[in-house]
Amino acid sequence: MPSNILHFFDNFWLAIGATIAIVMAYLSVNAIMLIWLERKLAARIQRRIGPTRGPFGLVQQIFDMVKLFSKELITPDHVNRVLYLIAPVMIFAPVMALCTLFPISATWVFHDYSVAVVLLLAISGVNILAIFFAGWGSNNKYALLGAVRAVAQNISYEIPLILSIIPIVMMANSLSLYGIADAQTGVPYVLLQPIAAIIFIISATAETNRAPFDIPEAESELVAGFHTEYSGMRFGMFFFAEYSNMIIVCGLATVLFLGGWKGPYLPGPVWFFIKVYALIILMMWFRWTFPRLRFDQLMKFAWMVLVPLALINLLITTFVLKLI
Amino acid sequence: MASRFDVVQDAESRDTYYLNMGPQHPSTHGVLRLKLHLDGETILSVDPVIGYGHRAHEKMAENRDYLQFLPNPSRVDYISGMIYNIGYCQAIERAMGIEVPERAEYIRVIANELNRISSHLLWLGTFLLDLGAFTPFLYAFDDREKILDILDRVTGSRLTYCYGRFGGVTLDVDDLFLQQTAEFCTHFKTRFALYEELVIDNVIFQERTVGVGVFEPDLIQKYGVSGPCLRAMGQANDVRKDEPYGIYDRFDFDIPTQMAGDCFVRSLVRMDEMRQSVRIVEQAVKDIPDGPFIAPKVPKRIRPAEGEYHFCVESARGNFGIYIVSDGSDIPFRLKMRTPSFANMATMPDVMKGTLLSDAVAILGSIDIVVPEIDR
Amino acid sequence: MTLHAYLLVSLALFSLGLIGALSHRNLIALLIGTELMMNAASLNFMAFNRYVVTDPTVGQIFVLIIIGLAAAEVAIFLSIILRLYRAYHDIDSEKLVELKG
Amino acid sequence: MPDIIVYIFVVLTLIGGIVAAVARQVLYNIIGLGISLLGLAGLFLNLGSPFVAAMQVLIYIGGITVAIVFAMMLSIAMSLLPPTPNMAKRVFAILSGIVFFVALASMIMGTHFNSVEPAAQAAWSVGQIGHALLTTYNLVFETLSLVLLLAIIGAILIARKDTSTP
Amino acid sequence: MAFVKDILDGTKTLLTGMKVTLNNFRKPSITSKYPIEKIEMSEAFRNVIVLIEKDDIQSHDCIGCKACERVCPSFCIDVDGERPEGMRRMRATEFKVDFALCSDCGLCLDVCPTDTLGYSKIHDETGYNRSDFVYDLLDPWRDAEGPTVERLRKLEEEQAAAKKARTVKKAAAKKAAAKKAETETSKETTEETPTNKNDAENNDA
Repeated sequence: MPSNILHFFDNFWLAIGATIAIVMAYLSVNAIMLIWLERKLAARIQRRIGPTRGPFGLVQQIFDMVKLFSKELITPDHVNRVLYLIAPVMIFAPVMALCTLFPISATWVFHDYSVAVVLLLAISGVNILAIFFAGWGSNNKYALLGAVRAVAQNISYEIPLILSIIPIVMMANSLSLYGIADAQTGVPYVLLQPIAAIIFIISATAETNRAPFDIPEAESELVAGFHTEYSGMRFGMFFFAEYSNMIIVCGLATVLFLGGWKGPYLPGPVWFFIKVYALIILMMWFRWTFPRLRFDQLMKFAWMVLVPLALINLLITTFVLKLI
Repeated sequence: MASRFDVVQDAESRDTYYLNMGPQHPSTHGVLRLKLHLDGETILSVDPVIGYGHRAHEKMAENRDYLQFLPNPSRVDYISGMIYNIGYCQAIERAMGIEVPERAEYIRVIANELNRISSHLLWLGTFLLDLGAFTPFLYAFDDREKILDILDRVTGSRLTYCYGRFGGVTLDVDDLFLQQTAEFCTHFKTRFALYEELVIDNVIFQERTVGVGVFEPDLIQKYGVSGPCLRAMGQANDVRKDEPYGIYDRFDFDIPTQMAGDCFVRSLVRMDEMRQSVRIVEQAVKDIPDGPFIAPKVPKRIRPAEGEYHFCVESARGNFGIYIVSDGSDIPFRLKMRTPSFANMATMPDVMKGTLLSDAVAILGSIDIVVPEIDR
Repeated sequence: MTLHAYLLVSLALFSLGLIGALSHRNLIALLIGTELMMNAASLNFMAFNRYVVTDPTVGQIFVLIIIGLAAAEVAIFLSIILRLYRAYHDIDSEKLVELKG
Repeated sequence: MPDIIVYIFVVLTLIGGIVAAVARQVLYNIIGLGISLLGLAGLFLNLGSPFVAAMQVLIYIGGITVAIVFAMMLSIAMSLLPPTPNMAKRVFAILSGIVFFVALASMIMGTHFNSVEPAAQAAWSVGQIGHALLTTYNLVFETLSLVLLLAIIGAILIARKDTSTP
Repeated sequence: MAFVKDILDGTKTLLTGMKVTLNNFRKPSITSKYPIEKIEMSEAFRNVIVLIEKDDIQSHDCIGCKACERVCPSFCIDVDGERPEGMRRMRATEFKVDFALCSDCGLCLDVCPTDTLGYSKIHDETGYNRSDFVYDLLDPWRDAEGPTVERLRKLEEEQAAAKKARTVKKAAAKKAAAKKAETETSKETTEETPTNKNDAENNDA
């Protein structure tokens, strides 16, 4: 069994403080690096150069952060102040909580929950409310439309997401992330459950509101969607949350389908992060290749394609597991 | 407290609301304003509000002589400025009966068709941008940049050309230009595969465009739809074939047509038009004769005889007509420009009715409007 | 926390739900009041499960069933609200006095 | 888990409940409900059932609250003006609530429960719940599935847009 | 199973699209790093007009005829010229272009009678307000204006002298020719045509 972070600290509060510090530091650095990665990747795909300040353009992100921090935080006059102010915090908080759930290696894990998968899905559902608060509180038609779309989309894609996880849970016979990763001896589940893996990565892309499922913030239709009215670091929080969410879903996919930390030669954490970032690069690749789907097509795709496929997959898995 | 929540209200009905798309909006390509009456995401009616980019080009024509108006037409449609500029020159030439040397005619055809390709490439990029794909935009601009470089060498400008002169063009083209053009044609023919694989064949692109924004046949009569939008409705209408101007009757090219009239076939028609333009350019480059590039004897004062003159050319967006009323002086009494974007955009209330908000963006992108051309 | 404390919290929640359900005229607020009362019941089940019953799964199963029922109830209730809104353009419980659909 | 966290959850639950009960804007009611449910989930966690806590968050906050929010957005008119408070009704409601609370509280405080020793934290597992659901409580489980199915069908039937109406 | 076939076909097109972007990912970048790499402007590049130095007078040859000012559609040229003392040729005293208004049409180049207008090669003018774009085209020539006028005057005097000499010579030749004509008519053509030709050439220059 992995060691709990509580084992390293005598004091409960110290453990919590340390966890928060580690997660915050990781998420900030991660978001900055992911923005850099996305820019460079997009530039290479489009045969541009991308950011050039500093070595490999890395300093550009620091400048951008400074810019975001130093910008004036505008609170428009017509907004619903409570919702408007609470939304950026609320969208970021669940992500932080979720980061603590992942088993990074066989021995590195903050806390191994027996129902971590359910907890992860549950807490990531809070994101929807935050997006809704942002859209409704902004009191702007574009923001409201974006929020409506986001809520509808997230509800719809949660179903195939969960349905694609259930076969994995059944095969691993565990709801704990550590247990699922541990159960994948030799063959990762992506080979045994390719359809579930595909459905998961599609639904995960939709859950994080990234292209081609970025209709809540479709810039050619809704200007900026639910964060139209936000400026400065409040907008930065949405930005942060988007990239941190990518970490969450890709981490989940890594644990569920790619065997978590397992891999030859290299130590566990290295393998874990290699897999996570490979999935993130895949999601970025989607984004820079495909056009955006229309709202009703998105819904149709979820309900007419993904859900039936996931259900069929679930049924087949059940029968096969029963036969074995 | 109550007033804070009344944004989503509409005077007549509580279920519907108005949404301003524009004048400052990422997908109206300029300062077009569409007043959308929405029920949820469904469009009940569209009210295009134009004139934000009005620059009084037609009035300007009444205040300056024919030569001084020369830079203006390319500003009307800055994306295919060459066609407008040369079209204006041709209109005056026909009015004055100026003979244009052979070589100048060929240069004009090459420049026009290159400009048409660059205009269509820009359309491809921005259309895909409207649909949410960013990468094809830059691929299209890569090719467009090559055209601009070629044209830049002889015309000196990259966007708003003032290359044509009454009776010819400003500068002769050299062998390097012809060689570059030929090279571009060979290169560009290989790029179609990329656009097809990345864009046209893509299932998401087809989902977004097939059956969306269908132009009903009665719109032709009602609004005077022209250009690729008309050809996508099965009408093989092209000024270059119907009433050939310049030397277009010498070239072998087809008019691509499609039947469905939706956003998807409009894209197909434009892709095919680029192929045809490449064909024309290749023939012109092969056949271009030697000789003067501007007529030796151009009257110093342009004074068309009293009367009315009409001349139309096929621009990248459709039928561009110039109507001149002359009172015999060297200043036009009235100059009217019939711009294709205006007519095509006027169909929007009929076409967009009942579609979704996302479709509105796709339709607007697919008819390829240039807002200064609408406003003039 | 003792069992009594949990029961008191649950009771307070129930009373708040009652106040909400009785004082509001908006149908959605009524629904929220009902939800609060159901959750108070869930808390009761959980508390008894922890402190009184020997089999620790029974209470949890009850709570799960309550959650499931609540979901079903909300689905039906909300569709009725939507229907009412479409018919009357209002969901004020005091104005909806006609029994005609 | 230190007691203070439990108290935080209790306070969350009660504050959320108060907001949900007395705020006049429906939106704030919903937020209050969400906070209250979050607190409840924390209490469930403390009562030794992370699974039910997770389910509470997943279904209540992620599902039901969002559904209510969605319904609120679709029937926007009511958020425009908070209905004028009917003072008599309010007073009556609060009074009845207080009376109810006092009566039951006195009853609870006067009752002695046969408290067994709290079972060990890990005495149950998700597997056990599943097992119980499919054996002892199978009838309840199946009935619940049927109810949910009927609810879905019913909801669709009721909320469907009439094509015949103009 | 049309449903399954649709899904498979759609997936295939999506994968093709991803293949295209991957292929482009592997190709080198085509951006030119503009401020670091200098970009060559083409020969015909149109920008703010300048006065070109003419070889024969080692200065610009603007005579302030205002043809460009009249033809300019944007009304951005402001020319003034005057006749220096005792000279026949005009000299520009003021030539201002408001480049903020210019539309790069090139009509001024077309109408210039002395062909002294051309395009500059500067392509990155910047400024803080509109008045920064009012260029005084005579600026580079002002310092040398005195000597230039002197040189021009000398040139003109020489020309005038040459012309005078020519006319004198012509008159003399005419006289001689008239004289000769009386005696011999056949020689007249052979002698007179060369001088006429010279005359014409001088006038053109």
